[in-house]
Amino acid sequence: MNMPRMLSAMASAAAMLLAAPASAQAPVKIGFIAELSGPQAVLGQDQYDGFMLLVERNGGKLGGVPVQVLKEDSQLKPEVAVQLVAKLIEKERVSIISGVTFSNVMMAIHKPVTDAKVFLVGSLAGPSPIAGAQCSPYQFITSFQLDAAAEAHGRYANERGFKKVFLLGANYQAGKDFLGGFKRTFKGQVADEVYTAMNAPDFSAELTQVAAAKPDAVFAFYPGALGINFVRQYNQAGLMKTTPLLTQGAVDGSTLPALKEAALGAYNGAPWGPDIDNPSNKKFVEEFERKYNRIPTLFAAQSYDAAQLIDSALAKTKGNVDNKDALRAALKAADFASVRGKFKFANNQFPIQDYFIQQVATDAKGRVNLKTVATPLKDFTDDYAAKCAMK
Amino acid sequence: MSTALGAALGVKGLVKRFRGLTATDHADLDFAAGELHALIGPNGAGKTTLINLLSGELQPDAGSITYDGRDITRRSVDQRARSGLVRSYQITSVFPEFTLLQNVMLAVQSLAGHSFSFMRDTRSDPRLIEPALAALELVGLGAQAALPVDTLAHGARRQLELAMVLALRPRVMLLDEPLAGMSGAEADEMVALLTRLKRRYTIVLVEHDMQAVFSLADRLTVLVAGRPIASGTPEAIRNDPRVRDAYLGDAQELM
Amino acid sequence: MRRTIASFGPREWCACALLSALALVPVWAQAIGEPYYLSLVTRIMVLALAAVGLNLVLGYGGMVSLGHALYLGVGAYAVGILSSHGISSGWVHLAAALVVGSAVAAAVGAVILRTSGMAFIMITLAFAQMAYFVVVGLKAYGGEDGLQIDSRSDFGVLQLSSAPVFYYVVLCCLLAVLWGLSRLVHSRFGMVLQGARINERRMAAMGVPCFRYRLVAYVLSAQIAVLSGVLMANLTKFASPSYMQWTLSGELIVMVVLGGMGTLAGPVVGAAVLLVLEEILSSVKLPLPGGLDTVINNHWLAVIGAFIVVVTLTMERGLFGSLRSGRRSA
Amino acid sequence: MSLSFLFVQLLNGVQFGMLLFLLSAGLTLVLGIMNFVNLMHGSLYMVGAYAAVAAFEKTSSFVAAGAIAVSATVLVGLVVERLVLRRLYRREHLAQVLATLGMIMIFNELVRFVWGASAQSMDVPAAFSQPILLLGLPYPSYRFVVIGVGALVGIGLYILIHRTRLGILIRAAAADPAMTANMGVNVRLLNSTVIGLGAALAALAGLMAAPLSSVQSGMGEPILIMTLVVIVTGGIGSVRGAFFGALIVGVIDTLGRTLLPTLLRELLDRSLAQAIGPAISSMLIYLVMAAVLVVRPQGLFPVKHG
Repeated sequence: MNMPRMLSAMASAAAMLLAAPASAQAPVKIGFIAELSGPQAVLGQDQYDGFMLLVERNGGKLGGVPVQVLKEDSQLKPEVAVQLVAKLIEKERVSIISGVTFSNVMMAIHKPVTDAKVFLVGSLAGPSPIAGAQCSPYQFITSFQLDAAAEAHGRYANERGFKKVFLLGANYQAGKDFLGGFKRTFKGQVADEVYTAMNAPDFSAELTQVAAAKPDAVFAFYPGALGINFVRQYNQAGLMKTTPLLTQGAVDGSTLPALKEAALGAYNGAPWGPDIDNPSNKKFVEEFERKYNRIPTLFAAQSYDAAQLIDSALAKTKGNVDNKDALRAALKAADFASVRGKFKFANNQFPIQDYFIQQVATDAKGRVNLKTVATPLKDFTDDYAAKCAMK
Repeated sequence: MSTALGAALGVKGLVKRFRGLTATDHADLDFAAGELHALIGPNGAGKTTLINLLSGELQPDAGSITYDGRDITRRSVDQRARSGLVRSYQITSVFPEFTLLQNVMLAVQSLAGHSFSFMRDTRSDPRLIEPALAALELVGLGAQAALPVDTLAHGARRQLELAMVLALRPRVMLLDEPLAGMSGAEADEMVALLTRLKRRYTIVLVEHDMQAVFSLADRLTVLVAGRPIASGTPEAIRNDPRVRDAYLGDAQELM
Repeated sequence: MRRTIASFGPREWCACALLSALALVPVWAQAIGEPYYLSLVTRIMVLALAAVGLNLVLGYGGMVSLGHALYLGVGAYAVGILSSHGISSGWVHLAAALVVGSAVAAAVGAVILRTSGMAFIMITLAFAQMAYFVVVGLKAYGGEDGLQIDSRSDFGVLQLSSAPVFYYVVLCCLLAVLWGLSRLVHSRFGMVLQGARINERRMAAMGVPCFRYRLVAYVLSAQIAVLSGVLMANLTKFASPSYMQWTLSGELIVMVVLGGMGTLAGPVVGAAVLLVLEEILSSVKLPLPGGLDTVINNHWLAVIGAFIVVVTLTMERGLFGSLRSGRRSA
Repeated sequence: MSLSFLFVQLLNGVQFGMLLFLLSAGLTLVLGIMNFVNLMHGSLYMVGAYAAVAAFEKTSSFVAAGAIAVSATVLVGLVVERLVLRRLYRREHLAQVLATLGMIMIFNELVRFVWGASAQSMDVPAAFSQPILLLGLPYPSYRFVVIGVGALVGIGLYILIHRTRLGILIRAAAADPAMTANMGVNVRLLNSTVIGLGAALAALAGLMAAPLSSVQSGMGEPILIMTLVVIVTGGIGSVRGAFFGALIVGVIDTLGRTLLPTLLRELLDRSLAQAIGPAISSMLIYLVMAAVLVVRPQGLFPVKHG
């Protein structure tokens, strides 16, 4: 490839950038930011599939008006995410941005998006700062604040009468928040509290500590790949049989396909499960499995709800996105049939919802799946809502 | 910066071993100020090792080196070079990506003490260019100053090598086979040049071209297995039986 | 041969075209009503600045640092931490960043410059990783989640909050650094630095202690990276540990080598090509048949990878370096 | 903290070290003999792991999976060598870094394209699925397999390098590549062999790691960094260095992770210890490497040159 050709290639590329339509009034533009490349792509893909399930069912419409969903890959790089947000807002002139996978990306884009009076309908990341002091009227989070799930675990541990629990977590903010949440509600004694480095491939050292401590149960926060490694090695160490494993992120729809039988018996906390019994959820799970032939994950469900939320709001405003107050009121009303059954927004515009404890078991179809075993938190509002100035 | 004038150099009981083999074996030598002193000896006699010890690129296992009356045994290469004890290399060692002028300018620059000048363009700095050109003229490369080194013939590179040494205003020059791989004509030029330079510097010369050595040297020292076996005027060395023995078959080469 | 005749070859034309294009971006973005391109090009220039800094040690000094993101991070967190304590003055931010950055660079450099080759690459990486873990541990400043910055540094009359102003500030920084470098390369210091790369043994034989010159060069290039970090924090109004990740150090190396190391504008070209390509492949719907466009949109990293491989194999001196220069590099 | 606990932790360290050794041994030869910075070694490890998973699903035999994975990865390695790497041997290190970095990106996306984004995994061979009781602590028996394989490879490489003709060549080349080339050795063949050997070892590492950790795109990079740490710590080009380097890094990392936080908790107050403990322990191996390099820039077991 010689230089002139190189240059001409660049030129045409630049031309292509220009070619992108600057103004298209007709459809409502929705930006969808998620991790779509690299190891984390599995999460982002789930979010996108869940969201698009509704959009495509309605023939590219939400609330009866055509929508154009612009998918962007944040690459787990905050600086890139900020760039993409700038593009979506300044270039594409979107009025709603949804998705957002990781909390560091959420923290980076939260201010620019809400400052621009663009609605941020997050369907996964829910870091504590934006649930509390930094909350914004333009944020609507359809997922949950991590601590809530942790507190559900704590309550459940009490219900089960565990006296001594060993805590493990990945060494970053979410990990610390999460173990903190557990300790708030758990009444028993904490055997030990261990934080492990991010992307630690091997947990043998920690698992030996667990075995030595002989706790009644283990509570661990390991998202994604970390979770897979942890649960496998937990099982191989023979601990799954002797010591109940309460986890967050480690055994959910995204990791079970990789874990399979290795995860049987482990517990997970979430505001949604595939077996929750309501018509909306039945429809969602069935359609999702038919369309993508895999079990929908929590992330897919929350994104599906995000789509439903936008759908309901646009229906109320007749597709008018320019009257921000009207649209905000419509979103705040959350007038849709959530896959979780009931769904309301708290003052910090995180959901008020039930939190379930699910155990990994083989379902009717003989697949390794999540089975709801308890509901330790009912109509629960996360603790950070109090710190949020909004009414 | 003392103006270039020879300084005395001497070694006492110098020893250097490489994995058992002794390259320099209790060498005692004196290089008088202003003399051209040649080191000869069969291959592997440890001539280059001695040069490396003198220049500081090797540290001796025992013994001492005195230069201009001071003990410099533990001085680093660059310290010795700054004090005027400068070497050239057997295998040409220059900066191929630069022009001849730049090569020599780099040498001139290192005389100026430090080079922490960040903005002034060296390409228009007479304080660098003039001495550099002078050195190039001296070795007869003035015309090629602007050419990049990699366009240069081998002989010319050897001359450049010498120009860089001269540009450092040395008091003692350690020349490691300056004639190596030169054509007859080139060699003659170089010999003529060295003859011109004699007296103005102390020169320690390692060279295989015996004709050149015997025509140039004020004194010779014969190294065998790292030990100086004889030292004296060309005449004395010629007639020294030990030297004949040492050189055996090479006897003819001596004549 | 006192002065070299500055005749123009493809290389010079390309450089000038690039610079004048950069100068016109805001006007053009205004004209077509696409302020977004302004922030895109701003980001390109900020990273290009860091790459130019790296080029000083990498291209001219021959020191392969796989840890320059460290200094980007120092710059970013200087802004982040100070603003989080209510200190908004840009001059304070800049001063603090440069002081801390230089101190760190001097200390680190004093250690790492004792090694060379592979060991040098790894030890630079090691220090960057350590710094990364330190920042991730800073719970008070957001830890892994990073640190929001309320408003851009306050430089008095220079209203960084205005995108075009910020753009031109970044552009001026880039041009200033490039100009400085163009002087430095031919200065005595520059000659010694390059001499040390080409033939360290001979430099020593001529009485030049290479270590201290390398150290100064390392600190200088770190300061440039720090500056770029300060700008990055202002651009994104965010300071994140990911600015310190080894992957970013790697990307900087890619930019330098891709564009052509040891050439003035090479890193800028490298950064521009890499980031524009990334932008196009990852999100622009290319007119391709058979769903190939979506495949590329999803797997654009592979295309970039292939591009890097091809350029490395076919252009020994990088995109910009391969252009014939009109000037005898004297 | 009981002695048995310490012993088991030590064992964990050794086990982790062995995994690192499998990767380092191959790469250190490539670095030392061919003076070639092959960053895509981690990608070969990933390819090996994916191949193992796929083969295990078909054959459900660990050994068969291993054989297939190794041969498949060696094939991939040789093809890449033929198409790309070979053109880089004469280039400076940076070109090699750049090109192999590009290859990493290609391979990461390739596996994502073929196997999808979600992580894969395979089960521990049935025979080793049950933990055994070790000094009163349950210990996964599979980890003994890892240690065993690592030890075997170590011995095998020792014999290969010190008892065979190829070994003589390898040692010669490691000490002085240019010289060996002049001695009329078929360097091109030697290079392919070394790359192939490296690929085989990487695949073996991938196989052993597959049951322990999630097999997914990008799994090669973190471990690659650790591998490089091992290599420079041990001394580039020295298999002995790779072996001891791997053990040192493995043990230090493991003990650091378990003992350091506990230790800090004794010294500092709990919350502070929890804040800095993990940070320091994740830094530990880098600190060690930096320290080693400052004292001995050639690493702990430098290859004798000349």
